Amino acid sequence: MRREWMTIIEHQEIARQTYRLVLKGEMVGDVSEPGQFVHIQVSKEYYLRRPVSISNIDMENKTMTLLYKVMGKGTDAMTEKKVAEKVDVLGPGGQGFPIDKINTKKALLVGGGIGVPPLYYLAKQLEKKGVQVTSILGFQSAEQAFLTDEFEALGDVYVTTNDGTLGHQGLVTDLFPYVKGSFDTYFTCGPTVMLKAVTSELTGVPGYISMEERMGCGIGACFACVVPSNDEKGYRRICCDGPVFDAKEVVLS
Amino acid sequence: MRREWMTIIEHQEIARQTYRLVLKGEMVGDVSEPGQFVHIQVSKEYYLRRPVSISNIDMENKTMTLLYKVMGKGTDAMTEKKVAEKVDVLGPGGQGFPIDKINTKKALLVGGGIGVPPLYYLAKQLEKKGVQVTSILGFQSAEQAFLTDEFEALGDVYVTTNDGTLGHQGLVTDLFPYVKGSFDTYFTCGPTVMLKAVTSELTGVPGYISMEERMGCGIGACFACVVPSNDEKGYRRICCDGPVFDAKEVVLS
Amino acid sequence: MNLHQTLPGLHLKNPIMPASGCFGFGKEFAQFYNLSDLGAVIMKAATGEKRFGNGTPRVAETSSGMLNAIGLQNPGVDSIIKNEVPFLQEYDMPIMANVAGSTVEEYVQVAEKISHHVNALELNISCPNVKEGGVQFGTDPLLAEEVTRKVVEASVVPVYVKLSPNVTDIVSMAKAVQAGGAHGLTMINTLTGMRIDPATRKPIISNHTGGLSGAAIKPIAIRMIYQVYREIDLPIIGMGGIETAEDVIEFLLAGASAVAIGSANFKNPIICKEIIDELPVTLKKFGFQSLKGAIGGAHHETSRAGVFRA
Amino acid sequence: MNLHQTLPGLHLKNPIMPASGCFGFGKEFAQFYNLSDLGAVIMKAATGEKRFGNGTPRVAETSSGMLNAIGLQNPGVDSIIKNEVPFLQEYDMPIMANVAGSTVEEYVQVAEKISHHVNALELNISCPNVKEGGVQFGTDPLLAEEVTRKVVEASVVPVYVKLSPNVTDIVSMAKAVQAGGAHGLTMINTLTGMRIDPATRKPIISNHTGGLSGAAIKPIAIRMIYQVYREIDLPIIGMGGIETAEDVIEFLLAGASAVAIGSANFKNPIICKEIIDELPVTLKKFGFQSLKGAIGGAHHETSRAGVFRA
Ligand SMILES: Cc1cc2nc3c(=O)[nH]c(=O)nc-3n(C[C@H](O)[C@H](O)[C@H](O)COP(=O)(O)OP(=O)(O)OC[C@H]3O[C@@H](n4cnc5c(N)ncnc54)[C@H](O)[C@@H]3O)c2cc1C
Ligand SMILES: Cc1cc2nc3c(=O)[nH]c(=O)nc-3n(C[C@H](O)[C@H](O)[C@H](O)COP(=O)(O)OP(=O)(O)OC[C@H]3O[C@@H](n4cnc5c(N)ncnc54)[C@H](O)[C@@H]3O)c2cc1C
Ligand SMILES: Cc1cc2nc3c(=O)[nH]c(=O)nc-3n(C[C@H](O)[C@H](O)[C@H](O)COP(=O)(O)O)c2cc1C
Ligand SMILES: Cc1cc2nc3c(=O)[nH]c(=O)nc-3n(C[C@H](O)[C@H](O)[C@H](O)COP(=O)(O)O)c2cc1C
Ligand code: FES
Ligand code: FES
Repeated sequence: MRREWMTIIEHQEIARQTYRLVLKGEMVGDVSEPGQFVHIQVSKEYYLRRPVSISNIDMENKTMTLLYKVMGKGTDAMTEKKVAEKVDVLGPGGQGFPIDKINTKKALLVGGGIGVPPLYYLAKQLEKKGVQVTSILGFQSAEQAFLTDEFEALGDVYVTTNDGTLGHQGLVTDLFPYVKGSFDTYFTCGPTVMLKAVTSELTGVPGYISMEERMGCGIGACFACVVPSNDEKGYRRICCDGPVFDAKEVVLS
Repeated sequence: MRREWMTIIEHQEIARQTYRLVLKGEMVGDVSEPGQFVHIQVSKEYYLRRPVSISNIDMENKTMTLLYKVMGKGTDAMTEKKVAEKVDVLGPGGQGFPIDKINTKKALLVGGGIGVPPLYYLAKQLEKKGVQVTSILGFQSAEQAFLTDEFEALGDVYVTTNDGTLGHQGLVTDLFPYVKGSFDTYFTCGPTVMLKAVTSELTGVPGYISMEERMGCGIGACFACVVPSNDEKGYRRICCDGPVFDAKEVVLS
Repeated sequence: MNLHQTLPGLHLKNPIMPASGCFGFGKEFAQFYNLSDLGAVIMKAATGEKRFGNGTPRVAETSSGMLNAIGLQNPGVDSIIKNEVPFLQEYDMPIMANVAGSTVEEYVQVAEKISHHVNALELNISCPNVKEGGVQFGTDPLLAEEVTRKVVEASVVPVYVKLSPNVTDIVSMAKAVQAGGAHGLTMINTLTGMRIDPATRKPIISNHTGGLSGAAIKPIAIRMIYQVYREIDLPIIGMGGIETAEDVIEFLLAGASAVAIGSANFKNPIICKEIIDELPVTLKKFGFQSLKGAIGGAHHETSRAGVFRA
Repeated sequence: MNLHQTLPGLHLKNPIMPASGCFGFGKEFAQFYNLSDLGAVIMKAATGEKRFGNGTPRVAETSSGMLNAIGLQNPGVDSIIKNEVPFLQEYDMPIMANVAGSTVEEYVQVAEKISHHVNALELNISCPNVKEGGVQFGTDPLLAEEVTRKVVEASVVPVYVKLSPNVTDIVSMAKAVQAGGAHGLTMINTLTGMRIDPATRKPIISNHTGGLSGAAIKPIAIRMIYQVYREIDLPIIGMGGIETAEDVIEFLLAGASAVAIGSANFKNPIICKEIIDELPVTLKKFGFQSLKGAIGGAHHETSRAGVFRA
């Protein structure tokens, strides 16, 4: 992990209140797995860093793509950063989806809202390994949807929206009947309520979930970001033991 | 007085760690006297505003010129502002040199360091009124000197530096013998120790001094910026009763 | 949205007022907006005689805040009644007088005189910047109760006691002044702090210590108001670091019935007016039907509805 | 410049160390720089048994600071001795153990065990984030004196007591722990604060209140160290909002003999190392000939020379 002032190569709104930020720097070479994140200092005005998942990597050009949604003051201030400015980034952090350690032939990816970005780099890496990828992407509405075309290029894609303005109206789990049999492992990222729904419907299937929690250090030292675990140790730190966990490892609350 | 986001028209270093900042806005029309100041919010990172004297006014183009020296964190951060950016300015504040209320034919201006800027607009206004202007400008060294040419254009100028790299080596008061008889009123701005030296050497001559103190509100409400006065009231507020005072009005400590 | 709020002695058209010492006696701010737009005005502290206050520098900047040690400079209660109150009375909003002193007798004397000219008193037992009196009344429950009782007796209008945050147990201080007969609380005053200049090697503030205010102290104010609201049934006027309408809602949720804005007036002299204008919009944005629906809301975790108080 | 400093139990090559709870047990930071560069390390709190700590969220952002309510999560003293201390012992710097507990007995038990493996103890009687124990020892002088005395008796290394700023009178707390036999003081721990989210209408931190740290509290830390240095002859390790070498000098001038850096490690994991590198340059810039020349300098207004302590 390193702290680096990375250069903004691209920065634009790609959906309502959702931005693509492309950063260039040496840190890109350190990224080992899809699902890792970076910890961004927006400005001196915001005391804590903001964790954002890595959505794509271009090793050759040393760039990483982040997709973020404006959720509060820090992400709102981030939108004002301009191309060529530098940003204080700490990363890459945490354990991603362990695609090199597991044996999957057919993967189901389930993403909700701003949980979709890390699944994109995952989908790309899986496809590269010859894994068949099926994705279910859930958004609030059509104007908040993004990356659907990019996922299409990598496999079957099912889209749901809360209001029905794109794809199926309803929840990502509504579509599980349609994808039955098309996967041996699932990978999911999104709001905790979605993670709970997904894991409880897919018990029995090996699965990996990416979690969120408010962070202090982002490197494993402060114990701000813990989640209870199903073992004697009793906890995992999301920033360094996660954010990706085996679905059976942690207790969702 | 108003609060306005003024636009930076020009911003450059004119002497060592000393910058000229030209701001455009409606506030310019409110300036009534030389010696008034503006109160600048450098950024959200700095809680208090910074008082800076108005060094020149261009009523036609609605611009005001400020000259400031980097003295700490706020003025240092100010140097990073770029042309076309906007700055949060409160002003114009305070009472300036009361040139319309007094009768002077020959004026002596004594400025020390970053006390020189407000005297420039004063010199211009005096000259316009047909007053003969003699100036003594003191700096630490040649590389920290500024505005000397501009003062030359308005009358006799004597320069002193602490290290003798420009003009006379020594203090502004060293030059008083040379200007004897060439003034009926004096106007001075600079560090308190200089103000004390000047006023105590020129007792008997009508004089006006411009003072500095740390400010809270900058508009007269908080009583942060008081100076003891020689009357029953017992004090003056520098931000609104001053910064310019009759030399006999206040007690320098 | 109806922002009206009625507290002892105060009919507020909205819950926003400038905090004592940060607004002088209003004149300077009257050039920026119509003071009648304010919920109320809290005047700068009044003492029995005129006071010059502390030496300068009296303020210092800190991260997200400032220190001040003005030292209660004011022209004295008689002069305030004669020269300052009439100006404020021309506007259509209630006036609170901030009452200070070095002895119980002085507090009583000031309260007696000025209470005839204002709508409520704010009893300042929490100024950390004067040698005698002031803060020790605000850190010792017995003294606090006594001075409150005497001032309540002397005053013809309701008395709000301004609590100091420089205490181990804010609830016991609030209980003490309640026992003394306080009609309400204002909280918090500043936290005692210091800055030292590495260049001069001395405290920046001439008085050495000063009171810390501004956004830096907001979490402490919120915590104290939350604690006091749970235990004591008195209306609270909250303050400490308010800069936005969202901040106001945070104070309301913690249990404040109205709020005061202090140092933020120095950053932006129009801040009170701006927040008054934004408050209905921001309340609506967060789903509140009324001002009162927000008050104490953080204490009722299972329901989305706030409780009413005062 | 010689940055060496000797304090009870601690031979510091420089006066900079990470503060307890902000550096874990060092492992995470070892990837950024060589821990041997540090003056010392203060470990995360140890309790008698393993503790899971509070629910999440455990942190919240504030203006120039943060709230935390970790709740002393730790693997328990035995596990720390077995699994964490050996890693730190591989580096060339003294180790302080932060000792916490819910009862005097637990404090004593932890101190007894861990003092055999470290250079000094930091007795944490000031954690505001646990229900039992912790902060009440740090706000009541009699309890503070008692637990200090028992821990000093039980420990084979010097004991520094960590003071809570949530008190009316910091000097009397310092006197109490001095009477209990403390060898030094560390100050300050966090101030109890709260943030409420207008969207959820609840306190952001699951524990409701949390400890406020960061630049926001620096003026309070400086004030308290300044007050304690005048009255009590014990070395002080200062902390609270340090982010730069200039901040360190401010703490030294107030009376700290060394300093600890807490939450700033989260903004910049290399901060301790950077400040160690900058400190000699910054001391020189402000005309100090030595580290010790700065300590307590603000108390000697007429002379430019500091006094030596420890
Ligand atoms: C491992 C991880 C990966 C993430 N990846 C992405 C991503 O790719 N794209 C994206 O848009 N968002 C992502 N998030 C969520 C993102 O971190 C928050 O939306 C963001 O921190 C909100 O900051 P703010 O300043 O807008 O909100 P504020 O409410 O102003 O933030 C205040 C504080 O709360 C923290 N906070 C608020 N919401 C969250 C949250 N959901 N998770 C963690 N901390 C939070 C902030 O970091 C900050 O410290 C991720 C979170 C985690 C933990
Ligand atoms: C009426 C008036 C007019 C001034 N005009 C000019 C000018 O034209 N050009 C110029 O370069 N400087 C001028 N100054 C001084 C200028 O305000 C300070 O140099 C500046 O505020 C320092 O800010 P800083 O952030 O660099 O220092 P910091 O030390 O970081 O400032 C910390 C705090 O102290 C205050 N402060 C520090 N020094 C002074 C000072 N000398 N006077 C008042 N407040 C101070 C700052 O405003 C700030 O609130 C003037 C001051 C006053 C009172
Ligand atoms: C410059 C200044 C002067 C103050 N004077 C007084 C005063 O005279 N009486 C008083 O009760 N409080 C006084 N206060 C405290 C404020 O009224 C308020 O309680 C405190 O500043 C916290 O609010 P804020 O963070 O919004 O400033 C003063 C504060 C400042 C900054
Ligand atoms: C996340 C976090 C955890 C902390 N844990 C402890 C602890 O276990 N024991 C302790 O004595 N202090 C603890 N503290 C307090 C710090 O050691 C320090 O006293 C305080 O944060 C002030 O310093 P700072 O402003 O540099 O952070 C903790 C602080 C933070 C922010
Ligand atoms: S954020 Fe500090 S341990 Fe995870
Ligand atoms: S700065 Fe507030 S009265 Fe002058």
